[in-house]
Amino acid sequence: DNHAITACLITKTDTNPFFVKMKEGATAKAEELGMTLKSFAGKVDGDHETQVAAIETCIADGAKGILLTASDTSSIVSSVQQARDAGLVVIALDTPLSPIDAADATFATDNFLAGELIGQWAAAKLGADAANAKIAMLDLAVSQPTVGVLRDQGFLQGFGIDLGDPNKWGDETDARIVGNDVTAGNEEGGRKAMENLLAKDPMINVVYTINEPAAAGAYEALKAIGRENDVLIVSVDGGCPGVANVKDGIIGATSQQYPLLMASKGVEAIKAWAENGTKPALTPGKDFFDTGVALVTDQAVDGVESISVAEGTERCWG
Amino acid sequence: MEPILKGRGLVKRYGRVTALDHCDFDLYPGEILAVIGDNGAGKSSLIKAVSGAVIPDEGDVYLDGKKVNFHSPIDARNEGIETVYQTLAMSPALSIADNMFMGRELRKPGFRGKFLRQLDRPKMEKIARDKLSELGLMTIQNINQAVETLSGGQRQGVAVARAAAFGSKVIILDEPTAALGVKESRRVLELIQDVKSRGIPIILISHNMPHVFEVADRIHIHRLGKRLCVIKPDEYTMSDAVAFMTGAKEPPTEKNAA
Amino acid sequence: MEPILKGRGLVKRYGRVTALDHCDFDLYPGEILAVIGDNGAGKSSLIKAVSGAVIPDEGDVYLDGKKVNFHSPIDARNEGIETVYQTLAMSPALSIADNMFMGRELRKPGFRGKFLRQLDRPKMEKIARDKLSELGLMTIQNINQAVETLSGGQRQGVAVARAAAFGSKVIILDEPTAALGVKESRRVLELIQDVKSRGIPIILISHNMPHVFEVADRIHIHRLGKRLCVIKPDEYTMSDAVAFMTGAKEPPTEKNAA
Amino acid sequence: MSTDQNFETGLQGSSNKVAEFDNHDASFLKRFQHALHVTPSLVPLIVLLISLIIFGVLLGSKFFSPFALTLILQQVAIVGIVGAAQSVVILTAGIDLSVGAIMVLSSVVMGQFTFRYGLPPELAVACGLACGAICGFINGWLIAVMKLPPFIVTLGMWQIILATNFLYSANETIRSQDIANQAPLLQLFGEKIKVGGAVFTYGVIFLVLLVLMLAYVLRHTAWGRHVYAVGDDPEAAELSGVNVKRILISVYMLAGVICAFAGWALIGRIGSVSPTSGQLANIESITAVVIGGISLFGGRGSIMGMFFGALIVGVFTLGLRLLGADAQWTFLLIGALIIGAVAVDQWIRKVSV
Amino acid sequence: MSTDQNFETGLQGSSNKVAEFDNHDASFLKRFQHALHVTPSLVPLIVLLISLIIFGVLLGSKFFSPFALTLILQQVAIVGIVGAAQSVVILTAGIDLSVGAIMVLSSVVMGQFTFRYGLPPELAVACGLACGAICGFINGWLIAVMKLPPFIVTLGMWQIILATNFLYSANETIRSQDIANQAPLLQLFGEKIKVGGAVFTYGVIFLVLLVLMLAYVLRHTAWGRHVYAVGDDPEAAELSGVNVKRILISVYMLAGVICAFAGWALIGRIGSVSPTSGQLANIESITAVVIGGISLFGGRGSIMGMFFGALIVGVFTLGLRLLGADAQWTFLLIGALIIGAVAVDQWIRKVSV
Ligand SMILES: Nc1ncnc2c1ncn2[C@@H]1O[C@H](COP(=O)(O)OP(=O)(O)OP(=O)(O)O)[C@@H](O)[C@H]1O
Ligand SMILES: Nc1ncnc2c1ncn2[C@@H]1O[C@H](COP(=O)(O)OP(=O)(O)OP(=O)(O)O)[C@@H](O)[C@H]1O
Ligand SMILES: [Mg+2]
Ligand SMILES: [Mg+2]
Repeated sequence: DNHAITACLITKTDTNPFFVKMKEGATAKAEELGMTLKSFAGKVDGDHETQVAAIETCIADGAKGILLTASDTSSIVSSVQQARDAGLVVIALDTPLSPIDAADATFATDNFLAGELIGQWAAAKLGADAANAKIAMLDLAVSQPTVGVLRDQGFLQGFGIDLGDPNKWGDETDARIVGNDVTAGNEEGGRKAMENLLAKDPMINVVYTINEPAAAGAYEALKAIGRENDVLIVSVDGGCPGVANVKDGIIGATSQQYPLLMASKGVEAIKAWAENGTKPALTPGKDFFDTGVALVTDQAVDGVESISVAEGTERCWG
Repeated sequence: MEPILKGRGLVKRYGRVTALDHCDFDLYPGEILAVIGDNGAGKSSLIKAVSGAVIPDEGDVYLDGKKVNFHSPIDARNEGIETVYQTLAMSPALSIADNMFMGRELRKPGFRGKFLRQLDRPKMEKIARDKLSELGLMTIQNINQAVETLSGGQRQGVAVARAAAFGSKVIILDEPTAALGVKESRRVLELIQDVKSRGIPIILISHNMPHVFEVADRIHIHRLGKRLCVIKPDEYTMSDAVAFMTGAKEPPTEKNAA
Repeated sequence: MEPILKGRGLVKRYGRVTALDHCDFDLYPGEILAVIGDNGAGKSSLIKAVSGAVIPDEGDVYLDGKKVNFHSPIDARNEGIETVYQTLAMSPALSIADNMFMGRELRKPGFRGKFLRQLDRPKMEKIARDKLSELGLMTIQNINQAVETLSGGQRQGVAVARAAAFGSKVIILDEPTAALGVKESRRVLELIQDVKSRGIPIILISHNMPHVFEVADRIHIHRLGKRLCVIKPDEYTMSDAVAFMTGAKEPPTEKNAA
Repeated sequence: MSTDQNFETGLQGSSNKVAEFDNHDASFLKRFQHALHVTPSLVPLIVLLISLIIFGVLLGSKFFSPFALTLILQQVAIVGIVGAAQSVVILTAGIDLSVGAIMVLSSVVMGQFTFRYGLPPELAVACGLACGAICGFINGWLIAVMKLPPFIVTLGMWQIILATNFLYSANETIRSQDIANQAPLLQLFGEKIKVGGAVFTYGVIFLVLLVLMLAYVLRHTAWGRHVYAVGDDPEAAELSGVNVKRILISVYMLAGVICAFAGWALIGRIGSVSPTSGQLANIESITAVVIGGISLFGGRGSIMGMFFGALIVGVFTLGLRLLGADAQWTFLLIGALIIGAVAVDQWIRKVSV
Repeated sequence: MSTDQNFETGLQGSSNKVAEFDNHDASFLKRFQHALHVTPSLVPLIVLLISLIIFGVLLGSKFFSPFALTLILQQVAIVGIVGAAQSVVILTAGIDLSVGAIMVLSSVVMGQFTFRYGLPPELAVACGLACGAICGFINGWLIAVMKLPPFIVTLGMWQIILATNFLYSANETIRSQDIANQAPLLQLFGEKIKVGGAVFTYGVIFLVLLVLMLAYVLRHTAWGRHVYAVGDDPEAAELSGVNVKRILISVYMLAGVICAFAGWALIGRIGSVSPTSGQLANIESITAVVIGGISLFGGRGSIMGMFFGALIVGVFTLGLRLLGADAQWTFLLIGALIIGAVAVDQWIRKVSV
């Protein structure tokens, strides 16, 4: 029976469109290759206990391999080891584990790089005004899950702001940062956080957002006070609604990632492992397989590589 | 004569405890029937079974000769059976007036009542105050007081006033004077006579023998979950009644003596 | 003689309602003091104030001539004052034995009691059953029944049995026979006499005049939140007492007549 | 009259007057205390005013501007509407953990019925409201008829509705621009009325009207009194003639419909239809209810209190952010201030008895 | 004896026997019903066994293996321990929303005290346990002495403790390898005992012992009886001589300490110390408690019931996953099964009265 090979996909949540698409991609690929795919997810971002339970379930289920986007990159390591000991191949998707070689392979985008690109873009776009920019940072959650920290710190690095401790956000002292607030990564939170920061300083002109839904919410708040046209919103993800928002000028630029690619590569790798025990190759020069990140904007700036909205729309994922 | 309210072979068990053990029961039109018995004999269980508050495990209840199946006290109330339960059944946080009119609130006349469904508070409060005055419950200082702030006796007074005001076919009183003072008890007894004179039959559960012998037309003696016998107060003495109900004496043989 | 329990100028207000209005109170050693009064006169409030269940707004309580400040009923209990409240104060979901020994549980002897702190259930159950039998509460079928499944009267019996078993200095009974049957009431009265013969004074609140006049040494008549007068049962008739307490007659002028 | 009763002759001529005592309540303070006692929602109102004043003093015009103050109203609009649903449920001694899920599912239904099936927006909105009513009915039926505990029923329904929401919507967001172009009705509650610097959205106005209406219904109709009676003691309510089942089902259905309105208002607020919204609506609505002085054990409290409770949280959140507390510290201080607000509430109540 | 009482002469010779009725309870079914009635925790046990059997039939040896069955135990260990704390609190008619936060903070304290300040692990663990006790004490003090509602107190404390946790830990995860090298004591509860295919961690064993001990204490000591009395009716308990304040404070402190143990066990389970753990502990522990038949209104239920409740959820979760339901379908079905389990429970109870 072809469906004898079972693979597991464990994502951080299954409510974020990013992971939904990743799952769709994996399911489609598994179908194509005649494998069985079982998917699991944490209930909220940062919920790694559910991920531990999911790994255990996969072992009990006799799966051949696990695709994992870890909520806590170091906590999960001992469970991953348990799975590998049981003969499963474990591939980290999107987020590398720490240490990175705790997984058999990593297919990822660099979240820090994604942040850095939009930071550089925003700085270049402002030009000389970047020195007196007023920046709003719309982050994910007070628990500071890694992905949020990486994107946030990447943005600041790209913008040219001293990071303080690169493992946490909110400890920067640069006066250009008006404040950090949390959005839960959705529109509602985005709007509320933006309103709070606007009440603090109505002259904010750069808005970093953790993802595109938060950016859409922030835009609503700006629109409500009539400042939607003089504020630069940048974001990360590259989902189809997000890219459409870039096209409509709601978001200035977004860093696009490729979850479908990660997922299909991952499924192929598990099949290879199950059939002849080969492990996937890495991108030359890196300790992981880079599925890439691209800056999507129609307002390209010098010194930051970007793709057009048209191209971004072609490659968007949901 | 046909009983207005009749129970046959009523059984109610609570786990291992048998509260009603094939109990029969008859209430005739226009009479005051007293129910007496030891604590735990099953008197409250009996009246709960005939008023819809518990559904008996076995046995039937007949109203006006027709078998009835009460699924809730509301069914019984709709048939005109009004009950004062021993636990009084009031909402502690609501006011006296709210409690008296619970489930039968009065609405304002005209538009406000019909479309806004607004309650006619002044009217309900006035009626409530009148009913309480009839019972001589003068120590209630504020008709909008929450019931939980009333003294035990005051609370009982409110419950009795409610039943007397609204009962149209049968009124059941489970120890209505237990917590009442001398003056208030007297008023309740007068009220009972009064209700009877309006032609409405009453079931009165009480441990107060003088009261029972004063007002009852017939006395149902309850023992160990069933009807032991029914006596007339003028044919037996109080001390006989006490002897029957506590098992000190054998009851008269013809069970339905009276 | 010095009163064993004394209250002076006690005031308790509930919002707009004045339950105690500068009330005085005296209980002498070895006596049975009855407290009578209309519903809502403030009798329960009075005994709550002297037993620590409510803290009076003004006024002082003296025990054995010394001023005491009870902050909770536990303080009063530790001084040997045991009270049956009108609301009975029982935990409905717990068993009869658990309720009787609440706060003074017996532990197994030896290691299991000392280190594992294990309760001595068989002993507590035996004592509980004995105490209830003394009161003639024979209809209780199962000593491990939850209190919520008892009939109203059975519940009251349990509360009275608890107070009688543990009171060492003063026993306060707030309407202990309100829900009791004839037999059970008689047992409670006997029990009261019994406790008195052990030298323990008793405060008895009751609306039952025959009972009051039968057992009381002195009668404290309460009206509108204060002590109206104190009478001796052999100097006045029941009808006088009722007239005083309802305001039909002026009380004897020397307030501390008795 | 039997001889046993002869002591009752003493009753002749007994007083028939209502008991009266000196009225100690003359002073202003006493009258104030009494007012607090009979109108419990005054207490959260006072806490609200005090916190407004404190933040006003600390922050000056930044906070005391019509803009900032109406911003608070906008920010609490959704929580307030959901809180109104939650209040009615909690008054019956229940709890509704599914409010947030019902809200989101209803908004998704409104959006998807318009965009996926091409229904006219009016009809799609009606379907969304019906969806809320159905969810509420299921809750109510399980609680009233099957006699299951509300906590468990709504916990289960929360998971069921939320999962349905994700499965049905396939996690797709409908963008604000598309809605504005094709079905502006969905964004109705986002419309604004400006009065000077003050900005009132239709959502805010809806919230205020809803609270006023519910306050009226709960206080002045038989249904409202029955809700309190059921929350107080359902057995006593049943025995004294309340149709407890009918009341419970109607309460949960009403809550469902109000949540659906909240879903509609949510579209107005965030512009788009997003299946990931509303994850905090449960805890926030319950917080508002409890800070507002409604007892979780049912039967006590008023809906106005909930409204003030929601505003207290809104004021604290915005005020702290403006004072410069960072997100984590704000989180911490709001925790402390929740406890503080309720402590003040308890204290005022105690003084006022 | 006064003449008024002469009717009491009728008492002479009255029966002194205890009331007796025919014993209808002879049949097996009746005796079974009676057993259910007096031992309420049998009901969740039965639901548990039934669900085990159903999944066993559907999944065969994949599910009915010692490995899978003990895996369920491991997966519910943390929830079970926290649920034990939650049970004791809920028995007093309270609720503790801060259990998850206390658990995480305690584990962070254990980790950071070892690694940041270099304390010996024994001492760091003791500090972690003390941290739990302190958090519990604050909860208890606010509830018992300040008389604030438990829901609000622990909601506020939840936010405070969680924010403290994030601020203090600076979001640093302490890696499993480091702990294994330098302070293996922290991972104690992760140690395994293998019996055939069955794997028991020390955490699982601790859970079982904890539940047995609490069951004993609640049933057979005065303190345990007082906990029930306080939950039943705190006023009556106070009037009948229970020191309600002392009981409440001790209950919340005990809950805090148990949560700290859960934090220790958590390190054993996930290997590392991660400040983002435990976000679902509240809702999961409450679910276990309520499925286990403990009333949220206090005073009724047993800790064994909670244990079975936690296992029921564990069995459903693993069983559904193995059946191939994806995450959202699993949530949906677990939602339905939560309601179903409680419905069965109610039904059995009704039959058994
Ligand atoms: N809900 C219940 N659950 C279990 N047992 C009950 C329940 N209600 C009553 N019983 C039992 O049924 C028996 C009869 O109770 P019932 O209340 O009918 O007595 P009663 O005659 O009204 O007594 P009283 O004069 O004291 O009110 C008692 O033994 C009581 O313990
Ligand atoms: N907790 C309370 N809150 C408000 N008012 C109260 C409270 N307790 C008692 N009262 C009021 O105080 C007055 C005295 O009540 P109390 O219970 O002391 O009367 P009582 O003499 O014991 O009456 P009864 O004979 O009916 O038991 C009553 O008017 C009552 O309404
Ligand atoms: Mg009775
Ligand atoms: Mg009283």
